[in-house]
Amino acid sequence: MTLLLQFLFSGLTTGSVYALVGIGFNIVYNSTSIINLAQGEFVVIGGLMMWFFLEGMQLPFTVSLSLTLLTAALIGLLMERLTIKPLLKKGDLLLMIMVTIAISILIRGILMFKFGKDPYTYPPFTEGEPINFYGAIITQQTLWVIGITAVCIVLLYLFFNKTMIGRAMKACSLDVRAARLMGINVSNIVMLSFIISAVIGAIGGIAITPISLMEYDKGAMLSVKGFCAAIMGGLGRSRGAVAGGFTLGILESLTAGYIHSGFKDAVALLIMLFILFVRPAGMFGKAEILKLRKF
Amino acid sequence: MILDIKNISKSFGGIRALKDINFSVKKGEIHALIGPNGAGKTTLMNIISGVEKMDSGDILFKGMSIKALPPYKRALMGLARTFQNLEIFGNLTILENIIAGMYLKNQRGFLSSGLMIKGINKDIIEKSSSIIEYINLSHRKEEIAKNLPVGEQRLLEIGRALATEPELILLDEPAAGLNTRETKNLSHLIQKIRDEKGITILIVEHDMELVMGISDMITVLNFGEVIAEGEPLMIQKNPQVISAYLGED
Amino acid sequence: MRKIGRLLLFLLIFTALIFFSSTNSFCKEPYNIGAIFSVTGPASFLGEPEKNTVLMLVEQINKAGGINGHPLKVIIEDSKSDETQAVLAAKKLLEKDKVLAIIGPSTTGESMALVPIMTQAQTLLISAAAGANITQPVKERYWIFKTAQYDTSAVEAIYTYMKKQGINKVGIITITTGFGDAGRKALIEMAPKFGISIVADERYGPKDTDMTTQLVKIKSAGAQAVINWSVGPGQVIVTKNWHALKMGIPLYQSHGWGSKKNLELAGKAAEGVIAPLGRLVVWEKLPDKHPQKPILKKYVTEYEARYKSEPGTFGGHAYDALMMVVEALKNVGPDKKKIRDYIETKIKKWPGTGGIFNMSPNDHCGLDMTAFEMVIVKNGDWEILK
Amino acid sequence: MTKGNAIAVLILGILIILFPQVTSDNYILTIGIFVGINALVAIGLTILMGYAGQISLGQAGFYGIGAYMSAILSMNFGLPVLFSIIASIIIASLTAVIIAIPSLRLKGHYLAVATLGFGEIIHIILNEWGPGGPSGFGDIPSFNILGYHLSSTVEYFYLIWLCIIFVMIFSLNLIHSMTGKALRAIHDSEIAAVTLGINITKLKIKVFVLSAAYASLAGALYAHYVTFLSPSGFSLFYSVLVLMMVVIGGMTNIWGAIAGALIITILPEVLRGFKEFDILVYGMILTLSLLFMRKGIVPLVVETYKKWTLR
Repeated sequence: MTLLLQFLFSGLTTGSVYALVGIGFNIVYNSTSIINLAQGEFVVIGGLMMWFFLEGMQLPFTVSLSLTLLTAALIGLLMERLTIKPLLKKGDLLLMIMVTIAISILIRGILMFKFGKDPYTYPPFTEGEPINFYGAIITQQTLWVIGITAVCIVLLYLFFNKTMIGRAMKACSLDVRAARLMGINVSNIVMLSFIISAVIGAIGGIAITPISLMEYDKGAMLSVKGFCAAIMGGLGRSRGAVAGGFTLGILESLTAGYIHSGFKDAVALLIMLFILFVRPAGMFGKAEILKLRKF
Repeated sequence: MILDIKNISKSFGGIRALKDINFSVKKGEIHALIGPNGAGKTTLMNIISGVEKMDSGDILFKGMSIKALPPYKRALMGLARTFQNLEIFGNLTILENIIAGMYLKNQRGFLSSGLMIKGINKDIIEKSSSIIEYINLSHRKEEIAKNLPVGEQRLLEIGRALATEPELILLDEPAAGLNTRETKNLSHLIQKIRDEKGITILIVEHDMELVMGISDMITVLNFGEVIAEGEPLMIQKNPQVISAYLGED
Repeated sequence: MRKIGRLLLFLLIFTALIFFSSTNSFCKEPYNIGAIFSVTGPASFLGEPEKNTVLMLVEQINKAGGINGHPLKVIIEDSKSDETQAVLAAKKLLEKDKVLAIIGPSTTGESMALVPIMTQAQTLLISAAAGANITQPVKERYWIFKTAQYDTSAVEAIYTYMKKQGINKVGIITITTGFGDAGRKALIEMAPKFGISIVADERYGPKDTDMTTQLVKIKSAGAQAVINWSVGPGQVIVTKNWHALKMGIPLYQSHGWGSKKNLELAGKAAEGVIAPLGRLVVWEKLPDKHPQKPILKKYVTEYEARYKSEPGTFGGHAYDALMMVVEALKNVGPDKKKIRDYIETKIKKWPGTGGIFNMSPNDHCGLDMTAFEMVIVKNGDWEILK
Repeated sequence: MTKGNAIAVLILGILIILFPQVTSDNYILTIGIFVGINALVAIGLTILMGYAGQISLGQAGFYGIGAYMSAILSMNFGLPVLFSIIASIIIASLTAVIIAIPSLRLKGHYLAVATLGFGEIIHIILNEWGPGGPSGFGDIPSFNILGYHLSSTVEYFYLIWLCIIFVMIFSLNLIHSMTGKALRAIHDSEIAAVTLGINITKLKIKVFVLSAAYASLAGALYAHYVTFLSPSGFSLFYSVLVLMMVVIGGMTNIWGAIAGALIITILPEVLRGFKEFDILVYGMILTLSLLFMRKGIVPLVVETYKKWTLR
């Protein structure tokens, strides 16, 4: 029982980051139908920039945090304006996906140039002893990661359902033409979606770095895992990505715990494939939604 | 009878799009399917060609049940169709579109294709060219299909259907987006196909002038049900049909 | 007519290729040595200090008048931690730069990929990687040497120390890369010889973020100690997880642990971690009469002054490899075969950064477990265990 | 095959024969060999993506199966290299059939992620069960036929480009045949294709298998050339690289595969001069070329040339 609990918490921690990356995928996907494979890079940007402001420049925590999020937002904005916007009119989705891969390589190059190849870390948000929860040992940072993920999910839910801009974004994801007719500036919505997804990725990076360290080339793996999470939950469904992310994290942890750690990635992939073949709309999605999507 | 529709029903998410549809198409006739928007005409076309599945009922083509067959096998049996929202092969030329249509009667294995044991021979090109002439698109032969105006794209779809050498063609709103002159040409072409090639035609169309002008038999659908069936003159006088078209609107 | 366009494209690219690849400088009779390191890619933590070390040494040697008056020229190629790239780099060095010998590559896989090429080209390779099969079987590795200590020696050092501590049951956790895999094999193979049983055998990927699950499994399997075999961020994450879980059993790391950076990153969590380390890391704590001390002092202080970072044991492997070649060149001149023979027969009791080398026709590495000291982390610093 | 393509193949052949005569530099020839190996994989993916409209992020898996199977069969079972290569192609093709049947029902992103999943599973299998595990294994016999060992780089260069000539002829024939028309029809409209009597499922599977066969041939040739294999070369990264070749070269033209392979393989070599910056410059070039040469190089060149002659 203690073992299981420990595995679950371990899974929740990794799952949190997958979920945040998965949500980022969905936000961009909903507004553009693009899979932004540079999504994982924002996690790295979050971790490394946070280190830069916090440890490198010795700024206070809140200042560092805001500056990091601002940087991520700016990079998301630049990425959309410089590369996605000019291509979006042409509507070649494959090309746009390739562009996001190229950009992820570019970002990696810039990060390596700036930070070198070493991993970085900074102290956990709160110092203190790990918590003993029915025999399972949980560090405070783990709780921070899970908590921050939960807060992000709630805030996003409120944003998309209670604010004007959020509703406009939602409308856009359902029917771009109708949204345009309603007077929504679709171009700005696309830009906003890139900014939000960048910020969410960065938040994940900021939270996880004290636990898992951060180095310039961690993004590719996170992109793949986050993508899997998004697919498992059904592309385009943010709550699905959350469930997908946590499921993926917990599955990996349970496989490592009960089967064999060498197979943890394989088992996660197999389950993802199974979901794809049996329910391509994701664990909770409806098949009809799929038909509305062009790609 | 070349086509028998038996008790076909279909619902989408709880809404019944088709309720217990029954009718038959006689060989060599031009049979029209009409009805107001949302009557379920295109759904029925999709079900007959096998692109969509039905909930219950049966389809007999040349006396055989085809309900379990995938669309490409129905095509093999001699069933061809066109699409309301144009499904031409946009990046291929007109000639290539027609050649693709001839694939059915000229299939080649992968290996023999790659080793060029049997390529696209003169015979195929000649046959395709004659089809293009038949649909009056010879002047456009080498053009990329997506650059054609809508009217010519509709003709191309008909030509492509002809290339499969079918016995029955389903035409799904072939006159949509055409001007009067083009519509007139279309009606001539449809009659020519029936008269010269002896191909049966099931046509879904909104243009009443066209329908009344060429059809031998008309079936009227409203809210997923057959409300009338008969020759054009009879249908024009049918009060139920008149109210369906004028009534609620 | 479109083929002319294609042809032009082909020609354009080929000429561009030829143009770019023929940028040789025209020194007066320099000795050309090749170096292939994983400067970028997953193994860049190895390649970076190796590259820096070589750059520094070349500058020093040439400032001091070169080798018997000949300037030394080392052409450094980045293998991007990829075997195909390593092969290409080796071909370039052999064919274009006509090098007398190659040092590197940084990883076992890349080194293995070069074995047939070097053998065919009859040119010396001194690898900076650890894998035993780089130099074994020696008969088939006539032209191949290496300066990194064997994994097996590190395992031997750990197991010997463990026996003294009365540890019989261990759980191992290894990274799924060539380094971790080689370590894992050595750990499993040598355990019976020491009467040690491996009760848990766990693994993790190079980019994994949390190893709690694996460690908990090791604990629950009844292990008396954990051995982690990896390089890179993985060893810090394991250390942090181990510390957070308060496992109550000691954590041993591989010889890849020897970097101050790891102590910084792991912070308090690293206290009590034990590892077999080359003397490079702990040179300050060596007795003055130790034959390696002067070399280590010079190398480490100069490196740190120049690059504002520590060379680590990996930089040392490149140091040893280059210095061996330089010594051979000094004594036998630019003759590939003679260079090889010199290294095989004349490198005896040769103090390097990695240990005291004793090359022989049966051993192309020349180091054993005495190259290591068992080191524990105390108060954020190393301390040699007796 | 059209006349233009026939002439292009002829020119390629002449270039291949002449190339080693012009440069005796083994380094450049070695690059040529790797360009060829990558081109083989890229040709398969071009047919799959550009002609049949199906995306795959799992080509590295087939590339890996080809390499590992051929190496294992020739090393451990003593099969002559030629047969081990053929056997490895058959094994990869069978695997492709098994993967294709469920995967090809999916579209777009879903197909991409499914093939990605399979590719990565193969990578994990190589990591866990492949000889030597993650460290890899060496001493694979080099290519030999009837007792004659190909030892020099020139011979290998010829061998690999000879394979490409054959593959190109086969592929060009295929795409200009009835089957090729059917494939392009599937690309433009699946629904129309199926109502024309084209069994799209079967055709898609066949093309998928063909692309796997090309990739496995490339893998086998790689294995017997480098004579050392480790799983790291067969990860998702390689699949993405091949995808990049196809897109940059231009996926609507099969020659694009060779152009793309040429550029992507040579680029890092050219960028060696940039040392640390190379990944930065590499990313920059990729991004810019995707932004400004959307259709890919070969179609762009062909179009520009056509426009130019029309004037």
